[in-house]
Amino acid sequence: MSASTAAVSLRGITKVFGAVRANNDISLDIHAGRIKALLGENGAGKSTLMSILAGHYLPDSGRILIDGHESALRSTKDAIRAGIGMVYQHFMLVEAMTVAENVFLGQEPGFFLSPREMREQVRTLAQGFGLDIDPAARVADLSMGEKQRVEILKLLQRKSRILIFDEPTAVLTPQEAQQLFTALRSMAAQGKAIVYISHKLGEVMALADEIAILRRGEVVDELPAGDVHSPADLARRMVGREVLLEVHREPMELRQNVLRMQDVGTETLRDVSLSLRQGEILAVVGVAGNGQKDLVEVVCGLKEPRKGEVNVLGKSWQAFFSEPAWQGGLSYIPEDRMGLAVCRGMDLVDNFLLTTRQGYCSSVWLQRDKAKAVAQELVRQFKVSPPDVHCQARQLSGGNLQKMVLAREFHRRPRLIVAEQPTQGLDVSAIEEVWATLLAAREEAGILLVTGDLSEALALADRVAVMYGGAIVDTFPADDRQRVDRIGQMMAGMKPGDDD
Amino acid sequence: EDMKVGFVYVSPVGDAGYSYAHDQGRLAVEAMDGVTTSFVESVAEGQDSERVIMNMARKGYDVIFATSYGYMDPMLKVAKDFPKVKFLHCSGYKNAENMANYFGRIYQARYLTGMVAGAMTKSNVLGYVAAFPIPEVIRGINAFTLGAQAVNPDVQVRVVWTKTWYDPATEKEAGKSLLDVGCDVIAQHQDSPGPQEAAQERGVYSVGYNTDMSAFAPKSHLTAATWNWGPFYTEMVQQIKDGTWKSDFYWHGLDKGIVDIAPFGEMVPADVQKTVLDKKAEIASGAYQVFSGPIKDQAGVEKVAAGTVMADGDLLGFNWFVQGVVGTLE
Amino acid sequence: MLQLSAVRRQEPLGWGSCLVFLAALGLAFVVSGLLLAMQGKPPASALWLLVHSAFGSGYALEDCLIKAIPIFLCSLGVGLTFRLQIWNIGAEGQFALGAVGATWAALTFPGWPWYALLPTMLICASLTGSLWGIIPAVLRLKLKTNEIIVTLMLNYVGILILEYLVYGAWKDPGSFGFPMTSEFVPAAVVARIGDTRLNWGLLLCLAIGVLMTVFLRSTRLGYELRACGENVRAARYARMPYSLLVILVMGVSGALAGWAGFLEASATLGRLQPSIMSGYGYTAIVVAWLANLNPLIIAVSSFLLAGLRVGMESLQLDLQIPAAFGAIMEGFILLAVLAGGFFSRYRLHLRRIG
Amino acid sequence: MTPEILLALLAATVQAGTPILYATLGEILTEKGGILNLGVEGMMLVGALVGFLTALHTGSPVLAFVAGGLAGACMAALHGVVCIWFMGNQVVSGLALTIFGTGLAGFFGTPYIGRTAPGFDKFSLPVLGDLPGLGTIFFQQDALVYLSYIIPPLLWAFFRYTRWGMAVRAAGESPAATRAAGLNVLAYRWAALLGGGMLVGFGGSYLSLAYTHLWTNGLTSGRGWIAVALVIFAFWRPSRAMIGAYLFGGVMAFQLRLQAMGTALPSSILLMLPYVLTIAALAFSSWRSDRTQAPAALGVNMEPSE
Ligand SMILES: Nc1ncnc2c1ncn2[C@@H]1O[C@H](COP(=O)(O)OP(=O)(O)OP(=O)(O)O)[C@@H](O)[C@H]1O
Ligand SMILES: Nc1ncnc2c1ncn2[C@@H]1O[C@H](COP(=O)(O)OP(=O)(O)OP(=O)(O)O)[C@@H](O)[C@H]1O
Ligand SMILES: [Mg+2]
Ligand SMILES: [Mg+2]
Repeated sequence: MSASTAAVSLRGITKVFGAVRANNDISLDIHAGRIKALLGENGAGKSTLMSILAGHYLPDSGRILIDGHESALRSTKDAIRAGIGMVYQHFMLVEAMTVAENVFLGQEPGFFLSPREMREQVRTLAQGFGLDIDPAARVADLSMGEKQRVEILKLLQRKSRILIFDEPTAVLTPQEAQQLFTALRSMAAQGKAIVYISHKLGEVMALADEIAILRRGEVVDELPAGDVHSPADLARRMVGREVLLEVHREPMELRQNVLRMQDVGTETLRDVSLSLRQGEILAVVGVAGNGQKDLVEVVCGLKEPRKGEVNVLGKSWQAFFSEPAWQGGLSYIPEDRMGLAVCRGMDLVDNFLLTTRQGYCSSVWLQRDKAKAVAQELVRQFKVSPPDVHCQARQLSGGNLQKMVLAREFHRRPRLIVAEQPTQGLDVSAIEEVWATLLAAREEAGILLVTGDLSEALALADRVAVMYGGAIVDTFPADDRQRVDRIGQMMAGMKPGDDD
Repeated sequence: EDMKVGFVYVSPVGDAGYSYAHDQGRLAVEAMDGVTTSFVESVAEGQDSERVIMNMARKGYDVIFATSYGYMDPMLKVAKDFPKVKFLHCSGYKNAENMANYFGRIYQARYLTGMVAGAMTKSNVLGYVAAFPIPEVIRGINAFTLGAQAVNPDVQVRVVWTKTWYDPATEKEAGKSLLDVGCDVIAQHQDSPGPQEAAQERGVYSVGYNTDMSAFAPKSHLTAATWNWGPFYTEMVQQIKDGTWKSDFYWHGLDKGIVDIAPFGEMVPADVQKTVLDKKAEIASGAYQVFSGPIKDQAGVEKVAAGTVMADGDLLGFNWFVQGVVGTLE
Repeated sequence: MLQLSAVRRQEPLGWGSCLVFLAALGLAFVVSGLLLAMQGKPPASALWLLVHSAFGSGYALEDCLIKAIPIFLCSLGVGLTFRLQIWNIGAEGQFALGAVGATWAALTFPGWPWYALLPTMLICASLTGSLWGIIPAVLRLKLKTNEIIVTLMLNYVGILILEYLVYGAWKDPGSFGFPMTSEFVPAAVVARIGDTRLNWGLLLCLAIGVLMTVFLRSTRLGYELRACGENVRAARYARMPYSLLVILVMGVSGALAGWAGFLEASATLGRLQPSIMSGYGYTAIVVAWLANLNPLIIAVSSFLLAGLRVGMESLQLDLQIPAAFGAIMEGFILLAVLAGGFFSRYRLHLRRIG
Repeated sequence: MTPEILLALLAATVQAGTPILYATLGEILTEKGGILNLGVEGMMLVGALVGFLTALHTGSPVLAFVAGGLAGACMAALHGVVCIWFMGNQVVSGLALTIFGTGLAGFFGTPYIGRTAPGFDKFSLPVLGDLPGLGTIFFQQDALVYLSYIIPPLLWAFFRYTRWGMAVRAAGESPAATRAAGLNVLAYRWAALLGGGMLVGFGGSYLSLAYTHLWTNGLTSGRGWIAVALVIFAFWRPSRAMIGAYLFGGVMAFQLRLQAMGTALPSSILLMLPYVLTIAALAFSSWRSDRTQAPAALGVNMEPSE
């Protein structure tokens, strides 16, 4: 560790949420010109700690020193004044406003605003750091990567000296992630202190100067990045046991066709054709916003295709979705777990019944007791914590919620599974479990895996389909090295045959 | 022990209108020796009124006045259960041993105000801002029209329904809408002076209702058809105290001073004033009946033959307009 | 430095929320008392009189029960739609249309025996009432039209339809031109229970209250309703019949308000007249929310608010307190209870910082 | 319909639309900040009463108008206490506010029914008032109508060209993002709510100070609700609010004139027109707009930070 005063020192920070000790007596130094990676399992307390630094939460106890001086960060405003800026896991942008307005929000130079001047300033700022963005665009119309650039511009505009990034690459494509890394390095070079939270160990090793590891609200390890030998080493330090980062994928015997799409079109989809058989995983990769949402909605019966033919489990789209069976049919594991897959205010039994209710009713009556017994069993099997079916969904952490959704969906013994970003935001050990579960599910089902994470696609999939602009650019086996290497280019819209 | 007299009103008493006029009568009763009064306002007709009247009877009120048509049946029911209590119902027709009906012939005053309006109009189009198409209002419009025609045969009365009893904004707007189509005198049958304001703003004439409304539109206010319940109420209570009261159907007008017209505005010429006052004396003495034939309806069909007079029963159920009224009944 | 902050409770407050409710009620009484004192009325004795004359005698209790019937029915329906996050404030208009439907049957089939006529009236009231509920539901589903505004505007329209009929086609020729239909034949009047003044509509309320509780607790559709109310997107994800539920709850809500209109017309008035409208539809919203949308508590709170209305009449009679005082109390109780809800969801937390 | 009647109708339209316009603008300001306040009807009533009483006792219409606005803001503050501080349901709180305001106005106002207070009278603006047609319609009105012409552009410019306007919009669109930007969301919500309440109060006092010079219980007779509907119709834009308010003022003024001209249509049917039109206008505008134009966080309370 350097001997110079840290840009920020956290001393004995403790934060308790109800019964959860999210941060317990944490002390940490952050230095100017360096990138510090913060690692830890889901719920380790990383986001909480950084939210405290950003003035979003108040610590229950502890001190924060900025440039060696004790400061009280009572609100976001205090933190911003102290030069601390944070890019949250879920972007904090006003979707209906323009890029320029978002950048200037809270930082307006005077009482009266000139939209044109604001746009010009943002344009100049963006060019200075090599960030490509249209200052007049509405944020709602931007891609995830662009939104992140807006967040970064906000920090730059405020001349923040300490920049915090909470899982910034979770929603980025590989190219966008690379651009981000370049920007981060150049910012560090300009003397800014950077804190970087991520679950992607490879990234952390490539980027960080120092690494701090949190477990159950405490710092368990702090070391220079150079001392880490491999992602596996890092994972072991994080979880406290050996973690297999490679999954062992046995090819399965392919059986009947569970999904066939022929020239399907919607407002965004253009002539999509694909097929999926029981026993295989087909990964659909691509930059978010290239038609994956429509594809998933069509397959899951939430959106009617305008043209083309969809055949699900041997039935036409109309026939299948007019009376879908609760068991032995289709399961959908959505990306937006909190918003789509559960009702936050209901308990786990009610949430279990959400998609399985057909199996637990006789005539008009609902058999809640029977459902409760099964839910209890599943909670134990999938190690959902807390293991209490009476707690509300909102009380579960992201990883546990995902386990709960998986438990429910696998209980339906599906023959077609649509899994959308199933491990987004999960830590390595949780990812390990989810991956294993998915692979085992091939036994009975065909799996359509929609993901933005290439490594996940390659680790799990038997075949890969690349989407761009609402169409499937190419589909190929996951072991076709040549085409796998070109995925990045295809995701950017290049035809498989094109040469660059 | 004081005699307790209760009043049930359909609208708030503060409205300077119908219930206000009754409440002025109540205050006259209150001033009597050995009598205390109380009232409940804004009582919905039907179930609520039955409960309110019954509560009064239970609480030992000796006399109960209910002042809206819809209180008739509920009051009749309660009257059966409380034979010792005296009930008086305004504007209905059913009575019992201990329940009387009463009302005022405001149409007589309306006729007189119509005469004033008919004499003062230049456009020969009069406007009438009307509340609800019920006999009480229709009777007033007809009497007003007949009065106007008596001095000015070419006159026409245009009617706008507001479906409100007291909504100054709407009623003023209704007044203005009549002015826009060429009316130059506005009469009204609501309790708010909204139409008076409209007339004053445009510099034309108006005829008020309920009380003397000249304070609201001194430059426009020709006269008004007014109520004065005090004498009647005190008489009734006195009779009950004396034990001389008996159930009856009391329908008085100019004769007993229950209705009257407000003092003329200074713009009303003396000869018009004289004609009107002469007519008033004629009506008060019973020499002239407002609804005496021949009377034609809007379509020109003769409804009341020459030489005959409409019966009180027909007047109570008046549901057609006389010739010269422009408007619908719905 | 000390700082007060709010922390979300992880566990529901349970009986503590009863206490919060009582405190809110107490606050409303204190504020009402202050208003009275400002007007020079004795606050304590006035409020005591209010409570006593509402619940202090057999007669009064009977009156409260009679008044609670329409409020309960409207509130039950409104509460059902609130559960689905559909903001139906159109019970007033649905009530009017229900009365119109029932009256149509009563006037059209005067010769039928009661066992045929009353059910027909009930069905007609359900049909017209639910029509008035389903229109905004369909507009919302098809055009995303805001149901708050549409139901509210339909209240005005519904009342005007009622007026149009009683001032026009249905006016009793024997009513001397007053706006009311002729009196219903005895077969069209819901009878009284024994020699009380209560009518058999009370039984209808009991039945429908129990039915509603069972429906919400133990049926699949009831569960789906709760889930849709919690999270519409999740409901769509789980293939729940959201549109059907919206139509259903609005239809049921309209029908229940329609029943209230039917009972008022048949049992308490014996005819249709404009004064049948006395704001039960709006009180129903207050009631539903005070009861936290729970059918059984709705029964209790409609009884209490009926009591407020009944008690207000004595306040007027004995103390000359204007009728508007009732609305002040109703509104303030609701405001206080809404604010009090905070304490059942959050815990105040005092901490030292710096 | 002769041109004179038409001009008179249009002038009456502007006047009838003005109270609705004030209220609609107030609700737009409030909702832009993310607070849904359905208590407009009750706030207008209280504003009307306080305006009237102030005029009656002080004799100063200007003071009365300001007082009416402040009364509206006080009522809005009640909504703020329930929804911003105690995080109560905004829909229900607004309804409660309407009931409460109606009661309050009736309770204190009943003794004043039937009395006249000084207020604003019409006067023709120099030059503008002499314009043919337009002059009659727009510039022979009272001072409060003239004031109402300048508020929509001011409001529009406020949202677009000022720091506070941008912050209010942000607070209504995304409280979390606004807080992360270091702004005090609740303060801006409070400001929008109180400012909006003031405009609503102005709308109410227009009724008792200029439209008539009288007070009665229920003076607003549903105008507050129409204002709430107009906000949706106007897509939360001040300029469209103007169109909407005049449209409704026009319908109200028109149905009475139709009767005065001697139509055979039953008055019950004519009286339904404004309400049916509201529904039709809402259905039409929600059908026409593809994405919802409402502030994204409208009606959503902000969780306290921990
Ligand atoms: N607002 C809150 N209320 C209650 N508990 C919370 C809240 N925020 C976080 N927690 C709990 O605090 C603990 C730490 O959460 P935190 O979000 O800091 O974890 P994390 O390390 O960022 O996890 P992840 O990798 O999933 O993002 C978790 O157990 C979480 O459930
Ligand atoms: N009351 C008014 N009187 C005159 N002009 C107005 C008025 N209100 C708005 N305008 C003008 O009308 C135009 C459109 O106004 P509007 O309120 O619809 O803005 P907007 O469409 O929301 O803005 P944006 O262009 O940002 O979407 C603006 O140029 C404004 O100056
Ligand atoms: Mg986190
Ligand atoms: Mg996370």
